[in-house]
Amino acid sequence: MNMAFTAEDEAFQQEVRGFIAANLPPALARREAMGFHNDRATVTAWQTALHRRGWTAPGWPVEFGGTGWSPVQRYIFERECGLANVPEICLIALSMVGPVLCRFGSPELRERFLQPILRGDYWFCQGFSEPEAGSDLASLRTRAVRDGGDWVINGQKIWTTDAHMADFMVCLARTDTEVKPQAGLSMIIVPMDAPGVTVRAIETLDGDHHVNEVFLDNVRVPAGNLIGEPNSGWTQAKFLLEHERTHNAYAGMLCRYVARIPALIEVGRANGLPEAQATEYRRRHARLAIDVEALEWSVLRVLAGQPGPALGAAASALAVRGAQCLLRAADLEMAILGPQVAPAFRPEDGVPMPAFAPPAAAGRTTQYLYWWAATIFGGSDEVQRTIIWNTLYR
Amino acid sequence: MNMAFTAEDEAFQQEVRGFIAANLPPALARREAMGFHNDRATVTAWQTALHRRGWTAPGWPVEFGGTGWSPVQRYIFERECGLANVPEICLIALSMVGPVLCRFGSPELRERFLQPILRGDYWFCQGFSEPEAGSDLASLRTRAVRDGGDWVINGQKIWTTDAHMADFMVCLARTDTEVKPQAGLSMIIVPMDAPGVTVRAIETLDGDHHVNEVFLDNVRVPAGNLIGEPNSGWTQAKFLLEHERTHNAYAGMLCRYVARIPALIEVGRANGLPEAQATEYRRRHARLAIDVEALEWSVLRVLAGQPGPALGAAASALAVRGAQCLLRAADLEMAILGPQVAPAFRPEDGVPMPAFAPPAAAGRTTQYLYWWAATIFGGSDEVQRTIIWNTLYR
Amino acid sequence: MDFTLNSEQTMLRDSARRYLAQAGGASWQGYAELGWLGIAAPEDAGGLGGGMADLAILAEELGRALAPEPFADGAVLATRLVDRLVVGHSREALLGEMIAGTRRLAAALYEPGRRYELAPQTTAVRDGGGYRLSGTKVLVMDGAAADDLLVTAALDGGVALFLVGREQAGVDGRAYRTVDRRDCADFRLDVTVEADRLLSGNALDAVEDALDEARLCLCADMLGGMDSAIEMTAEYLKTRTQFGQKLATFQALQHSVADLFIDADSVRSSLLRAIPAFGGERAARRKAVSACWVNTFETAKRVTGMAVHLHGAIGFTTEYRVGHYLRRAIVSERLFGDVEFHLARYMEG
Amino acid sequence: MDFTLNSEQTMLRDSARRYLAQAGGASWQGYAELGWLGIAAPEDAGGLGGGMADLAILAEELGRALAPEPFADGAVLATRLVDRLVVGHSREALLGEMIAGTRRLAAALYEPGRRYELAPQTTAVRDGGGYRLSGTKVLVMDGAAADDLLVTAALDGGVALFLVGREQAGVDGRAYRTVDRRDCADFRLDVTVEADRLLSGNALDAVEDALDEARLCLCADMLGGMDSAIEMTAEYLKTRTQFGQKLATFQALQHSVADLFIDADSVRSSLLRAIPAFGGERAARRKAVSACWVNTFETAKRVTGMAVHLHGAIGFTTEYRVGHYLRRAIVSERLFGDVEFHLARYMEG
Repeated sequence: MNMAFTAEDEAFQQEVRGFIAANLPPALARREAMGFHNDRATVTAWQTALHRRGWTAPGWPVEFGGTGWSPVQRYIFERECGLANVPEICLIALSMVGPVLCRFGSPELRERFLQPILRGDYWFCQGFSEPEAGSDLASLRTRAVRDGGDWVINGQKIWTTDAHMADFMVCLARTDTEVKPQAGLSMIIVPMDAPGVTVRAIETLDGDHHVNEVFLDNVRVPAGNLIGEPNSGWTQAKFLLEHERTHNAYAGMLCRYVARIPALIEVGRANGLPEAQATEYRRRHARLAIDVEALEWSVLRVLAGQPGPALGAAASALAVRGAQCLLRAADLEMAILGPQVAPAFRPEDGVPMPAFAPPAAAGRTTQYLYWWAATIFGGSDEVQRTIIWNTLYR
Repeated sequence: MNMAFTAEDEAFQQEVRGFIAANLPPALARREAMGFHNDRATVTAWQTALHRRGWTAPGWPVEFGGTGWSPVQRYIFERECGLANVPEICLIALSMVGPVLCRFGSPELRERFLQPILRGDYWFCQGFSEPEAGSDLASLRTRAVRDGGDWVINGQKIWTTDAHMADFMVCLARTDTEVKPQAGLSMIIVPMDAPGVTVRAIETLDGDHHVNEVFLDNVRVPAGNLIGEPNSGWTQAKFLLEHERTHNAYAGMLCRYVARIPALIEVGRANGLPEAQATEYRRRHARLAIDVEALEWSVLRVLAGQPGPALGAAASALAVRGAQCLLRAADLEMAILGPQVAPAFRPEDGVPMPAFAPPAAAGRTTQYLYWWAATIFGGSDEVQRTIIWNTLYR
Repeated sequence: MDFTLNSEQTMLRDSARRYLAQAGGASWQGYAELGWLGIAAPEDAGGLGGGMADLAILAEELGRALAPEPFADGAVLATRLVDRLVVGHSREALLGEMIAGTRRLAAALYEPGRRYELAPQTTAVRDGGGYRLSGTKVLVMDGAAADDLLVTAALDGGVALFLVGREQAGVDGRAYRTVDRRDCADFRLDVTVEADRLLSGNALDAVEDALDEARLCLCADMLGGMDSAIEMTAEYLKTRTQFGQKLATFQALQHSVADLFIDADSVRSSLLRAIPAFGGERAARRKAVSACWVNTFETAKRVTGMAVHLHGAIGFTTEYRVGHYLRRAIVSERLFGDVEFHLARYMEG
Repeated sequence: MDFTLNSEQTMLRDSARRYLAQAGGASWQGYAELGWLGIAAPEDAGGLGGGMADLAILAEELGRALAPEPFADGAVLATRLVDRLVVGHSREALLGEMIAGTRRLAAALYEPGRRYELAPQTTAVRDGGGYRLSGTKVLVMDGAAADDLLVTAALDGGVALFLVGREQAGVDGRAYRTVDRRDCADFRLDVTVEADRLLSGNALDAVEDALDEARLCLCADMLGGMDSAIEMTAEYLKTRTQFGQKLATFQALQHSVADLFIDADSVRSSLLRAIPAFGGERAARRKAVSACWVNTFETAKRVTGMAVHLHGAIGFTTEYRVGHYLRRAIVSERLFGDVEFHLARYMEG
């Protein structure tokens, strides 16, 4: 056992920190710190810098443009990005579609998509969920029927993150209805500007636009857009969902919260927070910090593949605890700022900022609301608990 | 709506308080305050005083010796008993068997048992649970077979509270095996000194002796000991279990905790508890007090039969919250006293008291351990949640 | 002790529930027509003279219906302040207009950087025959729609309450919305008012008393919201299929819903315990209100959040109703003192 | 970073688990024969020179097995104190006897009414060629079975550590048992010791360092206990039938068990995070140990308590094993500082 960071790890941490400081546009970091999600245009400069450095895709094999980092280095990178308010760049393209193409895609598909994804030219959305199939992919109804050299796709997707700014959807569709439900699925790349694709925005509780409904009405795509063999979509989808098994722990984001809350308590003190309450909030912060440190080490254990309880169970535990910690952190921030978090802050949509709220107040409430969604991302807490029971105890 | 105590209620409260002050032996109260359960001999003086005053059986119909109190008066009595460290007298005889006999018993059974129960001459234990049937009474295996003028009983009971000091068991036994499981049960009074009755003590985590195994080996009792009609035991058992539906909220006990914790914090302060920790414990005490006040009002609502959510669901909610509050209260007391609660205190069994522990420390840990059992008494929390779902939402 | 609604209360509850179920939110004028603006006003001024129980019954229904108009602030807090502090013949006229919905008043109590402190930094100084008020007021619910503001200001070492026209020169308002889309405003005040606009030179107790009534209304509002969110959740689980089964057949989900009931039922008890405290002495009432606030808002966030969670993705959309209860909970908690504020107040009492 | 046990560690874990599964608790002499009393002792004195990881691996197995002998206190705390503070030729002899199990030492650090304060009120004054010690020590784990006590006392403004024979005149012991039936004692001291019994005049840092190792051993002990309690619970649910179904088929119970795993897994991470801190600077180590303590003991009570609960009535009996983990948890939490003590220490760091 050697569970400490090595000197090389620490040098790498300094390198990452220096790179971010030199390349991350301050306006982008400010907006990210408030918790407002960044759209595609605003993150381009950052993705370009990352791509120049070769750091866009830590999860890809080196030969396709991956970084070749050790698990610890990958974690250090995530943590530093969290601490420095680095916004996410297209997660679905880089962390899901890319690895699937590297593993299952034809040379043509790789040739056509991987470099543009790395550069940030192609954004993807993920067409899995449907109105009648949330966590339960076996019930998908979207059909793709072969017609000459094309697939013709009909169906409806929902909760499609970033569909309104994506170039392509990786669409899970039923290509064989004669076999058992899991066996007849395929993954097909659909250009979002193809005729028959309609995107409808869904507003979420945080007042923002992240997710969409996508209607596919006789959408015709070339046969070569199907990834790998027909009817192997189930395997690919499982690979994709498991590829970033520690993502749902939100460790980087949690480190950000833990790091900034002490200063926020001082902001609160300057705005009338009584000392006795500040003491209570410092206590809650310490308790949160302890749990987040444990969570970080859990992430490292999963990344390092520590033997012991099955990895799948540990990853599920991470997802549940990550969401709990996020809600505690965001709730604590709201509590510290008190009445100052009641206003709806949307600096860009014309609602004026209230006179009395410090800049730190913007986005605190909406981010709290958003984290309730973390309790279902990537499988609800209930699904995770069932996985744990089935893996370890059944 | 009139949800305040009336002047009459307040006068009654004073009356109860005065009665307890005048009649409760101080040694008994001290022992009860420590959380050590009192055995039969030690509570006799108190029961005699209660009986003299006519207050032994608040839950019985007046014509059989009940008090005729309003629901609020019954609650006031429970609360004052809790606050004044009044020990429980035989709950099973007074709160369960008595009401069942009043409702279902023959004139002969009433004549024979009710007065001795009121006087404290007859203690009962409840022979329901069996090794293969805990919450699930339909699976009971103990058989009673008619043989001339007797019932002959064979079987095994477990978790039988106070069997070692009871005069009688109210035994649920199968008298008909041809019908569906619930329909073939009867309730039969079994003298504990009958040949074939064997009691084996079970030690519980608090180090005390509350519960027993009881073996029934060809135990012969007269046919008249069967309560009501043969094979009506299921109805009687349900009546009995529901009769004291607010008992599992432990409101009186919780009021006791809330009332005494501030002084315990001062004991802690005198024994090295840092002020910052004391502040945190005061905060926890306040939070507990708020929940206990709510619980008290919930008890009053159930006792008064307030329309609204079905009473059964509200009673189940009470049982769950009562156990949660007890554990919080007892945990808080342990935290306040810190290292002083580590020793096993059994003043009577020869283990000397440690030099350093204040008298208030005795029993704090064992009582905490005991309250974990409150999470299963009268149906586990899980059973209660299922009742709530089925009652209100299914 | 009797927890049964009397016949007027039953009628109030049923008619409100029926009306709100049809009308959705209802407008201020709608409130006036239904008599709800007069419920907190005394009978001698044409009101209904409702007690705390009546206010809570209506507030619970408004919460259930997610009614956007400010009942606790507008119809209770402002009305009670006017009732208690305005003297002379203008009192009945003012209350009459408020009850009719033709004149709206908003209480401007809080100031920047002071959280829930009621001792104002806004000052009032004598100026000719009147007073000059200077200061900033924030988080004035419904401030932009109000005709007049009830403004606290420091005067001669006491806390004075003034009635200030919102459109008067020197009243500089800035309207915005809260996270749950209620209307709100901040005000810079540098304004001279006539002498008769001073309602009281020593208004602090009256403000605290009226606030406590408004606070309990917000607790009742949340209780209605929680009950509705739980019912919606149970219904949703019965309609939604996953993995070939109705969600409602999963025991873990059943138990989660049962836990929400257990929590919300405790809030109902806190509320029913606080209502009779309004008939008793002030210290006990404050304690009971703060206890109710702490229990309500700690619970409300968890219950409404879990209701959202149990709905899955659809719960997070603004098109669907359940998430609005969560938004309302986290904003309401901050309107008249938050959980820690009230826990401290409870412990002082 | 590598979380894999090396081959010695794997052997240590497997052999300990196997031995304890057969032998149940094992005696102090058994510990000695297995080499466990030497694991914390340096190699130059005949010990194994084990690091924090090795100690934790063994402690976890002892916790799993509910071993009653005081490993964290006796084999770790006392050994480390002697290793660090005893100088000269007596050091090796003393350590040798401790490793062999022929001489047992118990640390007497705490005093009545002082909770976890390490600055002693027990005094040492020079008395002829030696020292006179006066004071009271409490909660001395294994005190009655020890040959010698390691006693802290105030001397010349510093914290001195003395080696005091338990049977010496003037050492008045009172043995008792803790709630989880471990042996414990209090001591009134009014005793003169020879000069060479003063091990250090400035022992506070050494005591804190050794305590931190013992603390982490107790955390590991609890982790082993939690893991075992969870496994027992899952197994029990699979065997027990209620309402015509195996308990293990009830989803609510499955999810409860999963929650216990989630909680205990977090404790494992806290432990694995604290172990390498023993290679770094003192302040960071203290923080990491206190973090682990807080997480461990808040979690242990809930996890072992829920394991008892999920067993139903049988879980509450002393005949059955699972409840003993709960008893051990609530006693262990109080041996070297409780949750609030360590949370405060974490926040100071």
